[in-house]
Amino acid sequence: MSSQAWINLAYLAASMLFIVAFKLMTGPRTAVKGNYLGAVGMAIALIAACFEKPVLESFAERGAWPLVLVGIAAAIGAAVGAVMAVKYPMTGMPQMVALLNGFGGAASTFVAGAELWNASATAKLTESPLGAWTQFAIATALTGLIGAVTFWGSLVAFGKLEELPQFKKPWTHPNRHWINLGLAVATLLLGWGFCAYPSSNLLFWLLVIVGSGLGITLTMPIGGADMPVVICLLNSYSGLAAAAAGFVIDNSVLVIAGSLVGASGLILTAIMCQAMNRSLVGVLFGGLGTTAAVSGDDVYAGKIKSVSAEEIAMVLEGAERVVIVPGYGLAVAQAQHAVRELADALEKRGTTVEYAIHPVAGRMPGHMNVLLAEADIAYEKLREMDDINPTFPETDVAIVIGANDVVNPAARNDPTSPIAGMPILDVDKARTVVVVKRSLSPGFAGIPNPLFAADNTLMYFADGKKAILDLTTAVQKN
Amino acid sequence: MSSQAWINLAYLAASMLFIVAFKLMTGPRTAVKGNYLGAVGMAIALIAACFEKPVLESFAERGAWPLVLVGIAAAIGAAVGAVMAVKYPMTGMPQMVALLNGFGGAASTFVAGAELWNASATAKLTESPLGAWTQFAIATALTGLIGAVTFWGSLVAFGKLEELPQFKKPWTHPNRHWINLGLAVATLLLGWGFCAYPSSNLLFWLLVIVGSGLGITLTMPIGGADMPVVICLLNSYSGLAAAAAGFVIDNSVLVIAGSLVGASGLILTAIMCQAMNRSLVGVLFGGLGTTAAVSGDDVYAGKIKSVSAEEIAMVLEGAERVVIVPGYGLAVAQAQHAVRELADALEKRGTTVEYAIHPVAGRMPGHMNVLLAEADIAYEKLREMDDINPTFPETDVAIVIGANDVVNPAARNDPTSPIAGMPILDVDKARTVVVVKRSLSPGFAGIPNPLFAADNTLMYFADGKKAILDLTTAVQKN
Amino acid sequence: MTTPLFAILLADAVAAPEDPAAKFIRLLTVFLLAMWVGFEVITKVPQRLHTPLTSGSNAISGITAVGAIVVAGAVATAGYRFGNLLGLLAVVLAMVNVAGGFVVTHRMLEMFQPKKK
Amino acid sequence: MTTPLFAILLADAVAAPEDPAAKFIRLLTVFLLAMWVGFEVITKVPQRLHTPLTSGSNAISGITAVGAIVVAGAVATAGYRFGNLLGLLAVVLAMVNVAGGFVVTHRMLEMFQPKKK
Ligand SMILES: NC(=O)c1ccc[n+]([C@@H]2O[C@H](COP(=O)([O-])OP(=O)(O)OC[C@H]3O[C@@H](n4cnc5c(N)ncnc54)[C@H](OP(=O)(O)O)[C@@H]3O)[C@@H](O)[C@H]2O)c1
Ligand SMILES: NC(=O)c1ccc[n+]([C@@H]2O[C@H](COP(=O)([O-])OP(=O)(O)OC[C@H]3O[C@@H](n4cnc5c(N)ncnc54)[C@H](OP(=O)(O)O)[C@@H]3O)[C@@H](O)[C@H]2O)c1
Repeated sequence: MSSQAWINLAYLAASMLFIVAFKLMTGPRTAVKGNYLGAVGMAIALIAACFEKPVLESFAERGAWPLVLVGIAAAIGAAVGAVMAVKYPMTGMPQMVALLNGFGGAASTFVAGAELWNASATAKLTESPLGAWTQFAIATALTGLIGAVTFWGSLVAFGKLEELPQFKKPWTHPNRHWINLGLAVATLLLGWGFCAYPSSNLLFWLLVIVGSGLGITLTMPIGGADMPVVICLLNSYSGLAAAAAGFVIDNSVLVIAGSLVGASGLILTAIMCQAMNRSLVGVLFGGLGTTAAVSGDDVYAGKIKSVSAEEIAMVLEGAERVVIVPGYGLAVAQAQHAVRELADALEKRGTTVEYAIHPVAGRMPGHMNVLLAEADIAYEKLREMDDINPTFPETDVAIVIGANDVVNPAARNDPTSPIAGMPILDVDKARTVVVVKRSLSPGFAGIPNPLFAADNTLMYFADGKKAILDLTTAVQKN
Repeated sequence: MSSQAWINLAYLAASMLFIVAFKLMTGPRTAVKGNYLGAVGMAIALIAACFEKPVLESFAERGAWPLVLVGIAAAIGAAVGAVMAVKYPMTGMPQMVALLNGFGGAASTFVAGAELWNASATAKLTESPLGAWTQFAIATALTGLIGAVTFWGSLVAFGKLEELPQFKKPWTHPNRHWINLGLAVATLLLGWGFCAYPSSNLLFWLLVIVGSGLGITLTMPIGGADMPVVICLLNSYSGLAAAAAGFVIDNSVLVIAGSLVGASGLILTAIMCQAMNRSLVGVLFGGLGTTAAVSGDDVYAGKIKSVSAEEIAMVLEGAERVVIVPGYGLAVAQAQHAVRELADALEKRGTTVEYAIHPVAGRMPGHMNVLLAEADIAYEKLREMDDINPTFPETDVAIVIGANDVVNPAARNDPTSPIAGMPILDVDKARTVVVVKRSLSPGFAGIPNPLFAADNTLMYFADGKKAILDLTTAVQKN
Repeated sequence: MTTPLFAILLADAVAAPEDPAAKFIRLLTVFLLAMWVGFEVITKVPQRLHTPLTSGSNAISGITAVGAIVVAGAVATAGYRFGNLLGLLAVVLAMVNVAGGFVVTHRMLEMFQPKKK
Repeated sequence: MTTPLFAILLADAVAAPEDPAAKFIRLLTVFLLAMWVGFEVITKVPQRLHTPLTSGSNAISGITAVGAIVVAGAVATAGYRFGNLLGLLAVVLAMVNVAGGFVVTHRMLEMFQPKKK
């Protein structure tokens, strides 16, 4: 067997490991193993890459130093990545993923650019034409373009989620649709040109620049709260960019791994849109994220019952079954450990405590699960919407912590509501509802919540973490 | 784009159509479309094959007649297949599938043989060695071998299921395990030899002959009732043979389609073994199919209540909910239309009628569904085991028609029973059970059935079709 | 003596035939992926459709007809016509499988359709 | 007899062992199959593991590092070292993605494990 065959075999093994890794992602225990196997697959692929013919030739010709340089570069990258991954707080996962994602996209762009640079140099030297390679010109152009969009889009998403001051206000230039259109036309023209002159470095980098512009102008107007959809979409793009790069350098492991990631991102995007009852086009080009807050005065006037921690503790005393409903506010307040302590205190007294997790609670799919798992809350207690909704009528107290839209009964009752039709957690059916938040201000959708004015609802206005800590103390005192 | 590229594109389209076809097999409505798409995919692939380089070269050199010959051969084959498919009775589906399957296997063997013949001829003329092609020698050998096993194994299975006299008694030569071992050793030796001399036509055909022997000696000892497992396994083999042939001629549509079929056969085999609570090895090499019938005298003595059609009609009169449980005897008696009429008569009087389908009722997965569907019984009324089992306690009358093992409570109660642990339909929990069969003789597993002796069971001894027709008349008279 | 990457790709694509081992692995990749797709898709087919599934997949296994057509229609070196004959035989057998499989599957599936009385 | 159309097709077919278009289709086959596997497998991942799924798939998208290593380590025609530099940059970026992705996924999944108190 030739060395190329061995390398391809290694790539094949890596590809299969990646598929197994995704397959094992179906359960929290097996997922750990899946992640290991994914890493093993990656290691195999990277080592195999060091034995590719061009690398070996370079080794024979110039000695070890190019490979050493590669090793150093890889070590630097890996170290930076690992440190970021360990240091970044759990609440910032969406940002972290966005950032890593962007790097992957940029890498794909550079691979295509480097490949093109070398190829066109060779073509110039040997005077052999590149004319027949239309399909590969398309792949190269796509890689450059998608990579650039991914990188800049991810950076913007990162900025918005980190709430950097520059990104606070969604950018709503009146002519932005025209600007986007212009960039899109430029992309098409450049792409067409590049296919006609597939050895032109200039055209390629112009395409990358235009792509960068698109990445920014497309992402800037989207509200910070819609960023998770954008991140999943960009995640999918980074996979597709890798797959396209695989077409450029004729490498099946890039194609397979890239398309797996592409599929994963697309599925997550679709699931999220569905759970928010919005269309992808609406998220990307509509403006729900930018709607001015509707006044809730008529809804709330005179009907709000504000209570103290001690009063809630008294209500909880008689409760046999308590359901905790976390939302985005829990992540903001970083109240997950406090919640855990409250649940422990309640359970010590014989109360059953469960958690109701809405699919789009928080700002990222599975956001709440990760947060609560961080606080060592057992996986089995986190129950999904369809599973727990029927049990609310038998629930004594539902404690809503920093959640708003996902418990808004208007989605069910008011067909004119912007979130009409979105499936929600039916907390209003519980005997008593306790809502912990700082004010009456709306959540992501910017609409008032009739739940707060309901007869069986008690409002407890405070920062999430402080509120829960006080409540725990009050419960323990009783 | 070169013509080869177009051909490959056509093959790719065909492959995708095949996957879509399988995907659409999930519902009875979409399945019809799936089957069409599969046929379209096949047509595309076959047409593309006519433009392959060797065919075009032959066209250029020898004119149209070789292609005309191919067309005639294809037309003959298609006509024979279509006529068989239309003429064969529905009850004989297992045999029909076995036969078609065998033809596919034989075709793969011949493709590999022809390819080898041509290649070795060319090698001889051009004096170029075939030595480096070990992987392809393996693929060629595998194709020939698997194809031969599939063909002969399928023929034996066909003979057994058709109950041809020659196949009535399972073949139990005392030395059969030694014979099989000898053939297996011969296979390995010939395979090894062929890899060493990959241009030897002689070794290839010897391998095919040994494979034919294996196909026969492995299948002959297996009881007729176990044939469905064998058929699914052979179905899987025929797919794998096609995939192996794809390796030989470097054709991805053969590889993809072949592996889809291979996967499908393996899954069905596994499901069937599971539902019978037996291991695949047990089915292939054990002898449950050949066990002598255990006497049921102690079980049945004095406890059997034999009744007439009129008596049953009276019991049915008061029934609100009737569940019909079909088994292999229904297929033997061809009583499906009669059952339909009985159900119509009952429903006309306001009785709810449903059908409980055990996964291995009959002699083939889904056998009962096909039979009852033939009699125009609505798909929705055929309910699967796990779905209908909880409803038996609320069922007034369960009518068991030609089923035996799948309603044997010994599987649940008696841990020493050969079928212990096999999931069964809990008909014994119905208020009254009516069992229609010809005698007290056992079913496929060869064991007595305590259900027949239960207090709430009434036995109605007669041929299935006659019994149901009489019963319908009695019901209509009331 | 510089042999940059693209030149190698070019050489690979235009001049040198793919080495057999690499070809084998390429086909193995396709095989494994297709097997996986098959497992995922087919485990979702409900029990009640297993008989049509068997016959339908049976029809698709007749894809070997593609190979049969190529060997049957290929140029035979004079004196070596036996290969073509084998190919023709394979065409007949495979087409029985194909046509029989699809038709019988259709026949069965038709029975599952709700009919007007 | 040889018709012009067939002659052209023939010339085409004889020309190269694997021409770029055929290669493209070969990769397209792998792409489509892998996409399909991805869809089937990933739709089975439960909602609660979607965040680790995102970061894990993110890590795998760093596979582009393979391409980066090859372009970074390849022989550069004298005077055209820019390609290698780009490659090195790509290696760094891709490795941040890979290492960061796997580590952060592991960190998250560890949290889902039941712990002894
Ligand atoms: N999960 C996803 O993947 C995803 C993706 C995109 C969009 N979304 C959208 O995000 C929304 C998620 O719903 P949600 O109910 O979780 O959140 P939400 O509707 O955005 O409401 C969050 C609430 O938390 C409160 N809050 C903020 N900081 C707090 C703190 N420190 N302490 C206590 N409370 C605090 C806020 O009220 P105060 O300011 O009064 O405290 C706010 O009303 C949905 O509309 C969903 O469509 C989700
Ligand atoms: N479905 C599959 O894929 C598959 C595959 C392999 C094996 N199997 C095995 O096959 C068995 C299927 O169970 P089953 O309950 O359907 O059948 P069974 O246990 O084989 O019993 C069939 C019964 O039908 C009666 N019968 C035969 N001809 C009849 C006629 N003309 N009229 C009335 N009754 C007639 C027979 O009793 P009389 O002779 O007294 O009439 C016999 O007891 C299971 O043991 C299963 O494991 C199934």
